[in-house]
Amino acid sequence: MLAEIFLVARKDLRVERRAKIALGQVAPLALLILMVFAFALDANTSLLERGAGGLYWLAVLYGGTLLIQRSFDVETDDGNMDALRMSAIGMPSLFLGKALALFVQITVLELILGPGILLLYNVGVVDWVLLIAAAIAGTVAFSVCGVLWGAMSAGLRVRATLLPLLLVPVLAPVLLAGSRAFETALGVRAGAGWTWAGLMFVIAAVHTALGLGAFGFLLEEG
Amino acid sequence: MSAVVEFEGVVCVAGSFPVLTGLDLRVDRGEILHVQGENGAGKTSLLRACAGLISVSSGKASVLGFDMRVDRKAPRRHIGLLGHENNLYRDLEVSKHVEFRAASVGARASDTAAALEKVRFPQQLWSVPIGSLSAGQRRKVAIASLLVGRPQLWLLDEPHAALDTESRKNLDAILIEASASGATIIFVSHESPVTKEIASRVITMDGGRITEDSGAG
Amino acid sequence: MPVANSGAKMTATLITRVLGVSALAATGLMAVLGLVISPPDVVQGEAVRMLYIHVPSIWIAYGGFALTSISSILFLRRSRRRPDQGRHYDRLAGSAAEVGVVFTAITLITGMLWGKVTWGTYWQWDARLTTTVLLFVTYLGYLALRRLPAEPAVRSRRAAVMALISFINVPIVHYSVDWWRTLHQKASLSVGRRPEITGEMYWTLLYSALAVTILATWLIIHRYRVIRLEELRDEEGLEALIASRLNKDFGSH
Amino acid sequence: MSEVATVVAGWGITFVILATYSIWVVFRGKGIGRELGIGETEQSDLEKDVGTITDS
Repeated sequence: MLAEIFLVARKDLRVERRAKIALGQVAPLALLILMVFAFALDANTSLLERGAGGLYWLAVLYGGTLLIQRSFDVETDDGNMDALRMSAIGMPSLFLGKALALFVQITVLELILGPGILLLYNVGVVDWVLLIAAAIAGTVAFSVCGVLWGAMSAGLRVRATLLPLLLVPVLAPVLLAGSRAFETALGVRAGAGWTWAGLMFVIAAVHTALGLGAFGFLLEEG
Repeated sequence: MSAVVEFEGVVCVAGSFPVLTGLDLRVDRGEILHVQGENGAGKTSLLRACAGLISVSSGKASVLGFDMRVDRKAPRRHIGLLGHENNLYRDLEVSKHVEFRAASVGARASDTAAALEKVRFPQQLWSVPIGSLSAGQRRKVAIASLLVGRPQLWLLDEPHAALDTESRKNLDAILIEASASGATIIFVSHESPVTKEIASRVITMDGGRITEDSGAG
Repeated sequence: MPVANSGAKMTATLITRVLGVSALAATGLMAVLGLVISPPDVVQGEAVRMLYIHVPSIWIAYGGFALTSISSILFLRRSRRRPDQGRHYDRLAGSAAEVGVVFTAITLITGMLWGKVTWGTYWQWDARLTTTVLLFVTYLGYLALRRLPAEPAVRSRRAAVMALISFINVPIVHYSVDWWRTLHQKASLSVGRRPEITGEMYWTLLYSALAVTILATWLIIHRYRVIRLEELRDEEGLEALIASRLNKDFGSH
Repeated sequence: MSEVATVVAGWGITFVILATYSIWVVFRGKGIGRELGIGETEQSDLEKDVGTITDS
């Protein structure tokens, strides 16, 4: 199973390395969004500083949604889903493999957005460990939920609008927890940063368990 | 001889359209079956029903000894399906793609080179992304991706499409060799000239059923 | 199972007629009890009458969504091997979710009006409100998924998985939002949202819950039948298609 | 808004929503039933049901 997971993840990442959608298009777009937030808040430094955590996760949500979409467009393109269905790869492995690939891609996106908020919003980190733990927890939750809901809308004509509609309510607690944990890590609000990070891990774990059981139902046709 | 495909009164429905309307078919091991018929006769649906990709609404169906009404996923890993589409990742290099397909059916990735050579895919293009290949070359990669998994049942939809005469002959040779080593082949094709001689049996479909069968006597 | 009859008698039966009449009588009495007979509250005054629709509505909504999830699990179990099995669970899931969404909307609207008179504001980022609005959006998405043009078997299966995950997500959403508010705005939560309920008010609330339950049951049964009728309409077209294809064969051979 | 007006608005909106939804469900069922040519004998019952709900 581990071999299958890595097989799928490696394939997805190799496709991404060739196509350069995440680095070439999604990351610049997410950075642009960070800038537009500054316009919207009229470059009010104290507002930007306090909102940095939330704006960061909103940008991740936006970029992540595009990456999730892309992850399944690759599979529905040219009938590749059929080949996956006909293969010996188990559905739980496919689920975890695609989630792993998505995790790597969103991490790259965050590595670009992170310095972005530090520089553009003029915030400093007071707790690096919490920041990194929260980022990892949030990214795992994003990837796992993303693969589940990406599969839910894969191959449908209206997937471009359906995916965000279904995904955002599910990710709302992750956005909330991520923002609060980051605010603590960035020192703009004293609070239970670690509990929020823990909550994101719990969300990720719950969705992983659900995904392992339910993923096969989502990709079967007829 | 053992039956690889055994269909009795099979009805399949796609969306709200009946694609197979009470189809009877028995295909034995080692046969090369040529399916022909007009557009919309149900040829592609027959292949997809054999692959377990569409569910059988009524009738009896078994493929490679598995009852398709009980578990249509069971025989899949022993089946090679090539549809209209090539099932290729455009952004992957040719050899990486074939390696992935090999690994995904549990075959050895090291057979990749042999498979690509067998379909006579030019070696200088092995590390080129699939997106930059011509239609004929993509078809060859698709066939190699199938070949590498050594399926027991081949389901091919217009396998010769986009191939030149030389490559068609080569594909025929590959199919004959596979059949000689015990594989069963069902292929759909409009054009028969090159391929007629390789088929051991020809069936004609219309309206989701078989209307003519050269093997039925 | 709100499906007793099969075949042609799909529109109304004695049971639903009785249910329909009961729903009318019950809601009528509910209006009398809630608006006239029950006394105004000492703290909230007349505004407390909002309680009798607001609270039962959210109970019904939760009940509807629970029913959706249970039916979805049963549907997935039944259709695992045979995609043509367990369709009635799928229909039940769809109708219960739709009724649930209607009652969630009622809860939100009455809640906002009530909030306006008691808190002085339509909206508060209170845990309950936020959770409810997320719930509403989630199940709107579920209904959107059910309406998509796709193959029925695929759509039903995906919808069932979504219902399942969404329902498990409800406590997560609730507790995270709860936490969010309690972590930094302790005071605003203590506004008298849930007064001590006793005597006539207590009985009126219980009675209202019963009345709304009857109405919701009647609605779910009818909605279920409409889904069944829609399917029958599609199937009838399908049989005609099969027949015409077969005739074509017999005609030419 | 006064308390009484709020209560009237809340109950009013609720009943309008429920009545509209009920009528929609019943008439949709009736329409498709007629299309399929079934449930003709039950029509009077349906009308009773419609009456039931609009009256409330």
